[in-house]
Amino acid sequence: MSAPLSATEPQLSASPSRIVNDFSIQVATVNGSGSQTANLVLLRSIFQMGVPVSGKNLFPSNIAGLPTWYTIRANHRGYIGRKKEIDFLIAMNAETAKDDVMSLEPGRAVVYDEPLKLDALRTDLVFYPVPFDKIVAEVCSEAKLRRLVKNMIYDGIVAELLSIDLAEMEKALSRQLGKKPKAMALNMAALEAGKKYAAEQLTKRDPYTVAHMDKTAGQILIEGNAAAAMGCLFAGVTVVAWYPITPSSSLPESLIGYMRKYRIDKTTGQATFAIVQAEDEIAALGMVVGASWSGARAMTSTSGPGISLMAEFVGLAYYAEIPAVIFDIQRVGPSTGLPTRTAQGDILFAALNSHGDTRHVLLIPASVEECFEMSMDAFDLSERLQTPVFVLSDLDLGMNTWMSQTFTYPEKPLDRGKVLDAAKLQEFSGAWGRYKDVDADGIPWRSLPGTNMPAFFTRGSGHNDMALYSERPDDYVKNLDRLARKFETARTLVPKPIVRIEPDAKIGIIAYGTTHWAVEEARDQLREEAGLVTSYLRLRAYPFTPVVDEFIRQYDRVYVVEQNRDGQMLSLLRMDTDPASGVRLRSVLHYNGLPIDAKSVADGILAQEKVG
Amino acid sequence: MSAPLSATEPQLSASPSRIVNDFSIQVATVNGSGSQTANLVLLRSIFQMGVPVSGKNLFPSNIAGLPTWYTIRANHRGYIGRKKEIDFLIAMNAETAKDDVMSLEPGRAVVYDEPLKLDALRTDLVFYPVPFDKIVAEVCSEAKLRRLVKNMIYDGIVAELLSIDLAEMEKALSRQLGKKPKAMALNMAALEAGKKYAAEQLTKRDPYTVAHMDKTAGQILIEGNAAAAMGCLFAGVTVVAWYPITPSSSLPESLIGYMRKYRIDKTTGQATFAIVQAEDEIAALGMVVGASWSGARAMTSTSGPGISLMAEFVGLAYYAEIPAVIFDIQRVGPSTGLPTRTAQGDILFAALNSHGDTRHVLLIPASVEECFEMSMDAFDLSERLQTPVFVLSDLDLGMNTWMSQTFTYPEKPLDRGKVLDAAKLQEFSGAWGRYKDVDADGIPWRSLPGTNMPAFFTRGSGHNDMALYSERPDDYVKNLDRLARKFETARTLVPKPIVRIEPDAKIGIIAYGTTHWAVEEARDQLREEAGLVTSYLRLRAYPFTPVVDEFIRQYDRVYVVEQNRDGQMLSLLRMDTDPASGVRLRSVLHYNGLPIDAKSVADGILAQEKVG
Amino acid sequence: MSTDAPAPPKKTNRISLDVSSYRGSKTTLCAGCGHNAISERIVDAFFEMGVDPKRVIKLSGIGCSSKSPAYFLNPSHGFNSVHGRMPSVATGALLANKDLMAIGVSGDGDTGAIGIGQFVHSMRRNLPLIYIVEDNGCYGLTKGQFSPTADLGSKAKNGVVNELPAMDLCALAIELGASFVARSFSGDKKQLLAVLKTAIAHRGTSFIDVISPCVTFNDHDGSTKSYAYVKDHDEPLGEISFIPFFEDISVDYEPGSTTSVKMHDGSHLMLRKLTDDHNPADKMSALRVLHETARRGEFATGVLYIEPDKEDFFQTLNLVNEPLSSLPQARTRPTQAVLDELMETLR
Amino acid sequence: MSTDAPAPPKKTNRISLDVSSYRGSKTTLCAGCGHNAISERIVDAFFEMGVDPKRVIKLSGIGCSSKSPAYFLNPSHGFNSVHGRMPSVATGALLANKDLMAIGVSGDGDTGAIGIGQFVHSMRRNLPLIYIVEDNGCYGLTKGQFSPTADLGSKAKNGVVNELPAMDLCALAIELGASFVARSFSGDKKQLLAVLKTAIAHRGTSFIDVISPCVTFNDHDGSTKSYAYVKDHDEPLGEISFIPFFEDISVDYEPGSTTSVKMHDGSHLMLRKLTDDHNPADKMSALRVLHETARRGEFATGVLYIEPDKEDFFQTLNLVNEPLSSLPQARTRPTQAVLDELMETLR
Ligand SMILES: Cc1ncc(C[n+]2csc(CCOP(=O)(O)OP(=O)(O)O)c2C)c(N)n1
Ligand SMILES: Cc1ncc(C[n+]2csc(CCOP(=O)(O)OP(=O)(O)O)c2C)c(N)n1
Ligand code: SF4
Ligand code: SF4
Ligand SMILES: [Mg+2]
Ligand SMILES: [Mg+2]
Repeated sequence: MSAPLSATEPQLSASPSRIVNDFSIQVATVNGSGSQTANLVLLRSIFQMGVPVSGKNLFPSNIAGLPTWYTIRANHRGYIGRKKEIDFLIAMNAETAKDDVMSLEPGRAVVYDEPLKLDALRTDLVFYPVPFDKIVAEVCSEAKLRRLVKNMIYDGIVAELLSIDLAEMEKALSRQLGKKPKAMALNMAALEAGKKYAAEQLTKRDPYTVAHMDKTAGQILIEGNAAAAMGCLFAGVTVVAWYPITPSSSLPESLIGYMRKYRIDKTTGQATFAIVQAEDEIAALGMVVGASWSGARAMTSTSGPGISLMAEFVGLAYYAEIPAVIFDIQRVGPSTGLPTRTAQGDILFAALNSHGDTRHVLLIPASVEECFEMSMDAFDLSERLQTPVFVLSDLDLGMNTWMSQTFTYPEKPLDRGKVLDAAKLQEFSGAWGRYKDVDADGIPWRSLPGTNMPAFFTRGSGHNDMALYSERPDDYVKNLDRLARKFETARTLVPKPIVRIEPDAKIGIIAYGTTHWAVEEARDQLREEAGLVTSYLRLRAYPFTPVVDEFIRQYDRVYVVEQNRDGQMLSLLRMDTDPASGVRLRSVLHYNGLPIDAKSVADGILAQEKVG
Repeated sequence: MSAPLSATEPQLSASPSRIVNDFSIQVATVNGSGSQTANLVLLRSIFQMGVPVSGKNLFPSNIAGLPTWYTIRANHRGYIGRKKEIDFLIAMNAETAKDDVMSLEPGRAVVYDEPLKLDALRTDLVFYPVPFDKIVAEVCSEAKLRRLVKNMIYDGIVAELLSIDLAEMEKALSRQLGKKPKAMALNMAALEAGKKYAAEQLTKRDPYTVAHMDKTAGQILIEGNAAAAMGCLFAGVTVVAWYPITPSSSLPESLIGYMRKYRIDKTTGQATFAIVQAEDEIAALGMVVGASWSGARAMTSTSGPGISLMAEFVGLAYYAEIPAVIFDIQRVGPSTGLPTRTAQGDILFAALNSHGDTRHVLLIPASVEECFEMSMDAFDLSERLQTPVFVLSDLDLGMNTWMSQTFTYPEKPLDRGKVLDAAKLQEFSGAWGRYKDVDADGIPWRSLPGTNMPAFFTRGSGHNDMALYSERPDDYVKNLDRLARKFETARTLVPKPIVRIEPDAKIGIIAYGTTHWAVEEARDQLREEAGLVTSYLRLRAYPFTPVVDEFIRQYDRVYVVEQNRDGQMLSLLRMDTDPASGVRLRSVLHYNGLPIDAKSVADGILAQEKVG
Repeated sequence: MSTDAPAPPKKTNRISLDVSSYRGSKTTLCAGCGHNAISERIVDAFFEMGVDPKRVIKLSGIGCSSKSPAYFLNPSHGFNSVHGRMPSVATGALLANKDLMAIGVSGDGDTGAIGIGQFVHSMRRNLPLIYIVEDNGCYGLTKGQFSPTADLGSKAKNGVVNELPAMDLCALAIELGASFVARSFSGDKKQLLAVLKTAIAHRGTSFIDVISPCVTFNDHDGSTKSYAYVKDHDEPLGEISFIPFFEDISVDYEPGSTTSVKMHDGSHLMLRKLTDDHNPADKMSALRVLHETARRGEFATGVLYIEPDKEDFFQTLNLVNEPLSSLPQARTRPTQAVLDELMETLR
Repeated sequence: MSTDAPAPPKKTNRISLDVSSYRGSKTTLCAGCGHNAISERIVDAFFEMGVDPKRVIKLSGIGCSSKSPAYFLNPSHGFNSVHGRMPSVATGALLANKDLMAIGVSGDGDTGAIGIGQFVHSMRRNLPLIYIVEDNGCYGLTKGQFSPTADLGSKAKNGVVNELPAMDLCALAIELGASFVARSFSGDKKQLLAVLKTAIAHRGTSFIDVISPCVTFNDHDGSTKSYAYVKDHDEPLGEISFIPFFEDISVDYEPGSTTSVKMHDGSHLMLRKLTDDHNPADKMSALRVLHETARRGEFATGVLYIEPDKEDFFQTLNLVNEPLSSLPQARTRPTQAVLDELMETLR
């Protein structure tokens, strides 16, 4: 999980004139121009050379023609969070080229489309003009294909300038194009033409290069949404109801792909699952609630706006005690906000979702691996606790490409929770009641329709523990107290935080989700550049477990780092942890819609440490 | 506002054998039986005798035939909160009669329908059997009217037993039946028959009596929803969109009555308002948002389930900065919970409503007078701040009958907020921008369609301060920071808390809304019965003003008393007030769906004071 | 309209249960409420059809009508969900277990107002759901406000006149593709019973709008949903008789005046026409009848449209035969090999 | 289908504005998107009708289509609201200021899926709103999933086949009481322009479903919403010409083949029929045409139904003549005397 702190090869980045495997490449283009293939080939080829990478796509909320930036970070220490500075710019978009160039730090490199004449803008950068149209015309006769092929040319240029093996690019390319010989040939030609042009016309004047390493052996590249979909596949999900929304759509859509491939009964050709594109998010969650109520493993996936619309059903499911797995791939608010920008802004709304007294279980993956694992946890917890469980991912994790060790096959069987069967009914010897707390954990036993078990009538909170209609004050209180007890049980079942205690740490850091990557890197920066040693607790779930209190108590100042404006997790901590420690908690916030970066974290902490 | 602490007439309640003007009467019946008239007549007649009263209806979630309890409290000290114990029971409902009788404290009185033979149940109560059917048959020839008229008979009985002037009852009755001489005559006959029967057949053996006082001179009796509707009328509301829901419906329905009477243009007979019963709560708030956007004073009214459904629009209105007045007449959660039970359970959900970073202004009336005033405040604040404002009332306040001094006519004119006009446009000298913070209070100037002012395009958060579409990180941050600044401005504009500092107080109490009445009474109980002096801060709005912090700092233990399970306001205080004081805050909670009573508050505090 | 009582039910039905296994809890609705009569017909229909109550699920939204599932079929699981959302909950419940038989009860507010979106989309899916709207033209539980099915000009108890056109849920259901659409009246025992039995026999979505007067808030003069008004303006499309598959009585009838519809389960629906111009197999003719009777202020009751063999949503989704809810882990969690294969593609 | 270009617009219109006052910001939609063509026609229609853009409000939900209000009428206030909720926002905006002219742009997903409830209820109210659905049979902005107007059997780019029946928004609008209902095609400049002008002249709700191909996700073979397919299957109901009230040209026409509809503002709509069996004043005939053409896999385009003099919602509510938004405090806050009177009743 955490970035390997050991084995940083100093010799590599030693000479100032050469910066090896530690830089970021940004491709500035417009969406719909087909640059995605070229960008993935670039990402993969570096990855295949054993160098840790990450790829982040910053795209607009439209379909084609607006500025898009794809950023690849290569880092020999394994940092895969966002890096603020761009080291190597590939400026393909006339509209943004000027701003893109002006925002670079001195000494950085720029590959650009010759006619843009960007070299006139600054003298402190390394410029590589490339006549893309001329080169593409030579390799591609079909005019209408040129727009696409053009992109492979910059891959060729970069291969030469950063000394990336063409063989690796070819390998990566064939993964994309698979068995399309014609397309392969055309693109390879473009790659080679680009490399050739660079070799003959450009003289390397920037310090950046890629060198073989062994840091990615056996690792994979995947987006969080695909990883979560895989988790659902292996969780044995049977009913999926969803409504399209960015950045969630690719989760159910990946899942559809996996299910069609692996969940069709070999003999009959029939599906062991039902996936429905509902008319909206209210209906989607309604279907999930209905399906869970009659015994399916059911889920939905959405983003903030969907969570807002689902609030009423979430409250019903909490009180009627019905499982429901809800993925929230967070984006910034509100509905006509920036659907293609990332945030951790739904923490409080999800934890307290719906009117009346409610508290919900949240699982918060930080990595693609956790997207896979927590998807399975979510179903087990939701059925065990008979309550909705939110998986709070975000756009950065869900839609961007992350490096990870391979996922491990779940050894523990599915936990379908307390479902009444003949044997259990025996034990009750006639005294079964839907909402009786027989195990003193707040979790009652439920019966499923169509199983010949005793039936009951499902309502919100207006029932006694036999599930009979009741408006009696004492029944209502009993009900609410048991639900509170059940939440205490949840506290013992949710994934524990990951804690890194440094003996000589003066301060603590708390973070969660994708913020983790920036924090990991920032902790190294703080130690190495400011001599500030930090301990670190990464939250993975709500409700909080006791170790959180213990951690906070150990430090005078605990910085809660998160990607929202209001310090939402800090608020939740103030609400739910020892009030005596409330004073220790401080916020470091990042909420401009871009993934948080290490420098912002380090600076945010140092600024407050200075003033003490 | 607060109950008069002075001038308690000791001589009145001196003799143990006589308890004057300090008891509760409960009428146990079934809904749909038409007892409402009789109950209001009983309430009013005591009120007219100058004795402080309150009337609370505990009704089921159906239309007819289920148990209903109407409780009238008379209290010479002016306590109008709920009293836990019932002193004088009128048992008309065979179904609940046994439980009703068994739950009484010894020495209490029971009037009952003779055939029920309740006197067999206990020996430590005073029983008054009454042959209702026999009596009613004599006064009412029409069989089908008897069910109704029967109710007036118990009024007559009670008039005699508690020495309530029949003249006052007649006066009260004529208010109800107005100019229906036939009905008047019939009901008066029933009243007299009841009184006559009691005089001749029953011997007074209980201590309770009503005696003339002067505590209600010039006061009124009204439900909170009617008072709020009046507030909206005088706030000059022009567009109302609503969807029926208990306990909110009577607010818009009262408003319809007032508007039809007072807001029809005398000359043309045309309406200066539009009231639309929408297809659901989403549409209702959508209409309000659209109407406010084009310059109307617009509102909706709902309860918890509606708030859940409105969440998406609430977030849009927050970010797009559109006024919207939303009444939430709180009931217990969830949607199929107990719609006819009261709670203060939507505090956190309303304050943090919608996905993404949001914070909303809450106004929390404790009295019918505040329902009236805060309705006007809500529109002024919402238009001034260009943001949604929630008025959080509850079922107890909204649907029950409360005593109050008469409402005072608003002297300050409507505040329509920062709306661009020709003159203001001049000042901008061409540089107006929809989201520019020219006044450094976070509040921009808006232009209205159809006013010949410059137009702009309204979106969520994806805009710069000229309201042009922008996905730039810096524009987004600028926007969010200004919204946060605007919330700080709100802090200076919302109604301040009411603070009662007692010099020798050891502890503080914080409460809000209807909980106030129980707290007022409980403070007297604590002082008089336990010698525990308390200071008291009543919150009236969110965001919190600095005095809240000051108050909390003064006491080691501050009890936050509220009507929900999770201590929602305490959580909000932990989030938003000085974390150093977090430890001082403790909860006293009441969440069984009934209005909170003084004894529960006092006991809750004493229990914790004992353990220290 | 037809008022002759249904044939007295036998002591026990074909699965040897007596009628008590089909009853529910005591109603808490007003005495005389149309909804209660509908609950009684539902009890009769399920009893007479010999449906195993353990196979049935009862769902509803919120309203007086939506309370009624508690008043029939006690041995069945029931779900009183949220306002206007019965269709989505029923959809999910059926997808999880295709062996279940679902009856959903809603109201004209629950379906016509807040729930119209879910109504529209459930009609398109043709899931085996008996969707009943207990239609009283008002919001009973919230004390009588007009609902979207209230007729233009109909008067409320307080004298206020409804100013919006009524929405015809049956016309919409037909337009949207429901495979069985009928309208009936809570007061017409015989017709309602036959319609309900047809719905039980039908594969796919049955939409039934049952006019069901609200005696407390909408039964006065000036209301077009009062018992009196509906009795006077009920226009039955024909005599309906239903012959279940397990009673293979061969009835002979004059082809001209009577149409026989073979249901998917082998039952037969016999329609003796009173009006010639209506063909229940033709959407346009059903819509025409609805428009014309509506123009005359009448309610056309009976079977409006039926398409017995339309593919249902389970077929569309090509589900396995077993309920998804009962599939063992072995069939829902792929093997280690699958994970390895997937990982390979990502290396 | 008719393809002759519209008459070249004059330099300035009757309120002496030139066309630039009707243009919007540069589109960010895909080159060739049908929605862009519709925006252009909207610009033409408002320019040629000489509508004051300051009186117009532009509203939308969310989607590519819902982005388009930014691409016409820059001088008008615009509101890009939330997904599927344009109708309620437009309703509120109009209630606040009845002098405004509202054009709402939605998509087939925005209206047919999440927004179907608000669509249904807005059709019933007949508020003066021009409600345009830019109908491409898919969710463009979320990358091409099927929408509820996708035809049964239509193929997605990835080969997946749509398995649910298409919903016909025009048929629903007619059924629900919309007073002007038309269908057009983004590629038919002349027809679309005439339809839009009619909508501008119409008092009450105009519902216009404009087939508007998505070149990026739904323009391939197998799609029934591709340019090619729509061109081949467009069945114009007739030649439409619109004569605005301010151009009192007396056109003579053969009564038989041409119907002239007098609009509420005095304009005239001339319909030269191609098919005899359609009468735009008769709902049933409009529904029949829709059902028949749909069965043939064709799109009937043109004016489907029109009822020029139906009471609008402002009349229903009997609103004062001034915009509610501009009423002074003196007319919205009752006097002290009123409060005293109210208090008196409560003493
Ligand atoms: C979200 C939400 N809004 C409003 C309500 C209040 N409510 C309960 S029932 C009802 C209408 C019921 O009318 P209908 O469906 O016709 O049923 P009926 O009582 O007439 O049988 C309403 C508005 C609610 N429960 N939930
Ligand atoms: C509540 C909510 N759910 C989902 C979305 C995501 N979303 C944006 S546009 C859209 C569909 C757009 O389809 P359509 O209305 O047909 O417009 P088109 O892009 O095809 O023109 C969806 C599902 C959203 N913005 N809000
Ligand atoms: S209020 Fe009307 S609908 Fe509700 S139970 Fe009574 S009669 Fe039936
Ligand atoms: S994706 Fe389709 S609908 Fe959206 S802009 Fe492009 S072509 Fe138009
Ligand atoms: Mg109803
Ligand atoms: Mg579309």
